[in-house]
Amino acid sequence: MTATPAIDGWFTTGDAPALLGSKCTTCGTVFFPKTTGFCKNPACSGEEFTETELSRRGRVWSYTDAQYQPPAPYIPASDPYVPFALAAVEIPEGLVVLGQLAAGFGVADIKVGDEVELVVETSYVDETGERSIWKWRPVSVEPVETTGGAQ
Amino acid sequence: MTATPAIDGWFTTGDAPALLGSKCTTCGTVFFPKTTGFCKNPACSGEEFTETELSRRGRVWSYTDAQYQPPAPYIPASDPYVPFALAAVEIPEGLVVLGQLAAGFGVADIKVGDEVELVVETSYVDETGERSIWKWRPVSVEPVETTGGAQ
Amino acid sequence: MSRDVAIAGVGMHPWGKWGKNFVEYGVVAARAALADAGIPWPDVDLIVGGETVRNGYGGYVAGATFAQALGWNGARVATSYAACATGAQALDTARARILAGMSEVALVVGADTTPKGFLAPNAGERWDDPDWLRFRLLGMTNPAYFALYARRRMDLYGATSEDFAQVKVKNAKHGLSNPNARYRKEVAAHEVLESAIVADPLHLLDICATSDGAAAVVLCSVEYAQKLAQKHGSGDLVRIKAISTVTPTFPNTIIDMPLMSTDSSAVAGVPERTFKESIGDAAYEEAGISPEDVDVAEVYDLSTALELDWIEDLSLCKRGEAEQLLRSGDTTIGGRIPVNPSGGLACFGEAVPAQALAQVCELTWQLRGQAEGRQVEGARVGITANQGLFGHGSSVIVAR
Amino acid sequence: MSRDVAIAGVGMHPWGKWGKNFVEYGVVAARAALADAGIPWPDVDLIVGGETVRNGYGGYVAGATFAQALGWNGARVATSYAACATGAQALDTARARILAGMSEVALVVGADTTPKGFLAPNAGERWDDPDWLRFRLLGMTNPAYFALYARRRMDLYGATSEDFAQVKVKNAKHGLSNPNARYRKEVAAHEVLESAIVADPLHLLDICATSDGAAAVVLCSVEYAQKLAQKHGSGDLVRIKAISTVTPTFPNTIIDMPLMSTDSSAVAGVPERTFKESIGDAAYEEAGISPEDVDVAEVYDLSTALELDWIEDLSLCKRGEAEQLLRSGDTTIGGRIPVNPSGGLACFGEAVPAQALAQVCELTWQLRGQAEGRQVEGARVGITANQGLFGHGSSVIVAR
Ligand SMILES: [Zn+2]
Ligand SMILES: [Zn+2]
Repeated sequence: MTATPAIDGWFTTGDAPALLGSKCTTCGTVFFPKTTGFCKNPACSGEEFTETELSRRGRVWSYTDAQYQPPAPYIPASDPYVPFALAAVEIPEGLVVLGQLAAGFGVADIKVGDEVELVVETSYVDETGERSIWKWRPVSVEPVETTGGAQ
Repeated sequence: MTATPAIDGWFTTGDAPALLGSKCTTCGTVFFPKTTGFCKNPACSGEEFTETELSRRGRVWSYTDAQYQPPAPYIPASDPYVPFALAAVEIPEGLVVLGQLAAGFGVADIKVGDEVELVVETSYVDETGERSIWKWRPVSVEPVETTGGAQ
Repeated sequence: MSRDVAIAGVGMHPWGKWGKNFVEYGVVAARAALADAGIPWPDVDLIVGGETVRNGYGGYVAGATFAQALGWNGARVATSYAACATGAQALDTARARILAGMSEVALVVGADTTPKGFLAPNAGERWDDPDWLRFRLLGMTNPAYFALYARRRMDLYGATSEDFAQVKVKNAKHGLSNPNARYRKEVAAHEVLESAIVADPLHLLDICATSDGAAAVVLCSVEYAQKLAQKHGSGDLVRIKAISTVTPTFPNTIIDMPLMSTDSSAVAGVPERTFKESIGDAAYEEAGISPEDVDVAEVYDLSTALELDWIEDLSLCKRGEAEQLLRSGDTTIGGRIPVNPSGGLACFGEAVPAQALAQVCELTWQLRGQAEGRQVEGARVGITANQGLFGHGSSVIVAR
Repeated sequence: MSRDVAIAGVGMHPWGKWGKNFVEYGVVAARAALADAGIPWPDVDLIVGGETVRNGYGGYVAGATFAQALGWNGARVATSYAACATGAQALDTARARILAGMSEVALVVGADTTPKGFLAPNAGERWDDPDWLRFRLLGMTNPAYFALYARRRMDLYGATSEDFAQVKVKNAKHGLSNPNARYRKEVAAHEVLESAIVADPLHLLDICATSDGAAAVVLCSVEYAQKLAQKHGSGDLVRIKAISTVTPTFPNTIIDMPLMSTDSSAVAGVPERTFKESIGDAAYEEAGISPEDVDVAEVYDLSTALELDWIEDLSLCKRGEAEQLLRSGDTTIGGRIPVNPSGGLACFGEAVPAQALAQVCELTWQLRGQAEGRQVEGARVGITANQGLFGHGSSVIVAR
């Protein structure tokens, strides 16, 4: 993994990458992306948070794909554009996090409720080089042998 | 006058240039810039307008200058920037119209109530060539011998 | 104290792609609504504009822009923005001043011109703007969110692409003779299914277009409307019974544009109602009626599948049963609870600040019996629902 | 029926250049106002945001953005925009819902971050946007408009550059110990006069800067405030007596940003009052008081000379006599009618959606006797005035 994260401080890299959230030290509620200032639980007056790694596995809440190239500021991974899939994943911390599906996986590979695992993959190349982003990888299936994310 | 007007249909060019307004055929109110659709006099239900040349002379309502270069979309007339003066002029049709002062004139050349006359001068150069705009020229004084508009 | 205000007049500029300035659309709609009300513009003492954020400064100050275009008359002014719920928010602002006794006749106007293709965020790099980040980091477009909801219906409730297509077929039929609709052409299910997939499972024809359009509503106090009725001899008064503009309750557990995550329910617990359910619930409570009282609904069919979600969010049927309602013809004009008799966004296309007002226009025509060619017979109570972003949404209940 | 609402609490985020997100400023101000009121956030049933148009989508939906940042509590939401009058417009929306009995406690928040230098229009070519055209065709900046008004005062009423400088000297002195002011330093007249001329006759130090800042006001019904006072034992209630948000009456005969011309008075005749005069007049009428009743004023000193205009527009002296009022010390704290005891925009810099609320915060502190180091002794009635663009402007009257 030589790519630089596309955004600072949102996830770790390495063998077991994880999303980085905030945990309110008062009420224990977890937030992703990280939050500062005041706890967004209106019943809590907490103002301190610790950084916390979110669970790397979750279950698919829903999923789709992007068959047309999204507009800027999206930066496509390749030219010509290759569609990719997206999933909303519910993690044990009680929240749903969006992400693209790992390369090689499409909407045919998952169903609502399926288990997926967080990976970090190269997303695009900009003037600073390769930039990486978190993605969701189905746990029980192997990627199909195509270059794209859609079936 | 080989320059093209910086905006279409707002003024005539030639020896006796004039601003082009709309006159409501129902109530006779004059509008500048031109208006279409419904008459903006709330007491009038007119929907038709004729194009009308506004008076070429008026009296200074107030005046100032731009000693710093205005930001885009302003296009400076020259590089380096040369300040220019501006006047709000009350014309006999009962309205006040802003405009730059003609080249060579500055704020020292006019007072509230002074008479000015409409001229058309080159304003800037863009990819289509020289573009012109209406300006107000003091009637009773001669321009000073500088390149700029400010005193 | 009565919480009702009267709808004195409604009007639109037809939806389409006309290539003109939004101000012109708004003025046409405003004049139409004033003519419908029989109220001259100088008698309006409050104008509320639905803001458009893609039309320069004039769009940011839409209320004043329309006031100037109609001719400065000294009225109070306000401009509201709430994404797709903008029109309802503007109505609420007007209603409140009338009920507070601070205004008598209010003109509410929304108008927009919209670009082609995906709605994209404004230019620039904004690493703290979630609307920018979702595109940059994930390529997450608006249709992708709609597709998440659609796919979930399929996996959970057995919805099919054919069901979604049938929503389009129904709405296309409803809008056939609506003079303000942009698309007035029957669509067959196979045409939807054969159109390109944009975001699986949604096809191009499952997703609404963006349009130019405008809608305007003249509100007044019930007393003023009764005086007016004596003068003009109009019949039953259509009244606004409720405008719901609630925000979510923490935790907001359904992923919503433009966010990349939801709140966590682990500590605070799952709220009794989802955000969209709470929008309708607040409207029913304010109006003092229940879902069974509703005769007709205009809901925000940004996608065909979303219409099914809204039907359930408004409790017009139980969760997971909207497909059954559709299949049995109950949401078609003539059925138990006709949905989108105007043709909906499917026939209009979206014009953000005008849309929630257009729904109210349609319900007004329906309740007056003036919805020629698409009339829901005997309709006395109507409800609208609006998608929002960022915790906005709205529901308006009108009745006569 | 009483038209009063109570100001339960006020709060600010200090003005400055902090380089943070506007949401953070707004939340700090909101929490401060809630703490001042002794009302917990979950008890707020309406949040109204003053929109900022330079901070991405979150700024367009400021009300919802602040609601989310404070923690979704299910409150009703609204977002208002009216250029520099935004804060007053937001207050009016909150007041109307309270007076209509539809909300009990409303939180109104405005916050902004502002770029350096001249305020310029958003990027793009927009040949039908007057705000874009005035720059392209004439190079007409905001200070140039202020300069037109200033020069007219000089030619008509004999104002001098020294007078304008003295406004700055006075306001700088007023703001010296204001903890929320950005600039807290005495300024000498010669420093103003020696600063560069931006738009003749205005110098750099005659023109206010742009700042980051936030202000928040908690409004509630008078009944709710009285219950609260029993609980917290607070004293005299500061009430909002009027919020004027009128538009001009045709013809609008004073040139105003961003227009390049005025309406014509040839047919319709010159109106009885200029637009800015009508703003104050509507406020006095709504409050049922006259200019002589006013103890303290916060007016929009975008330029030093503009403060003099506003003093006359609010009828605090006759037309052309504001210089005399200034020279005699009557507008200084301790004088007959102190103007901008907070230090005004001269000490704060402009933060568009927060400014009209900041004025109300200051008057609340003044009326409560809490304006430490800048107290107008015995102040019981205060008025604000706000510049707007596009036919916006506002005036708020508070009293205890
Ligand atoms: Zn907490
Ligand atoms: Zn006319």
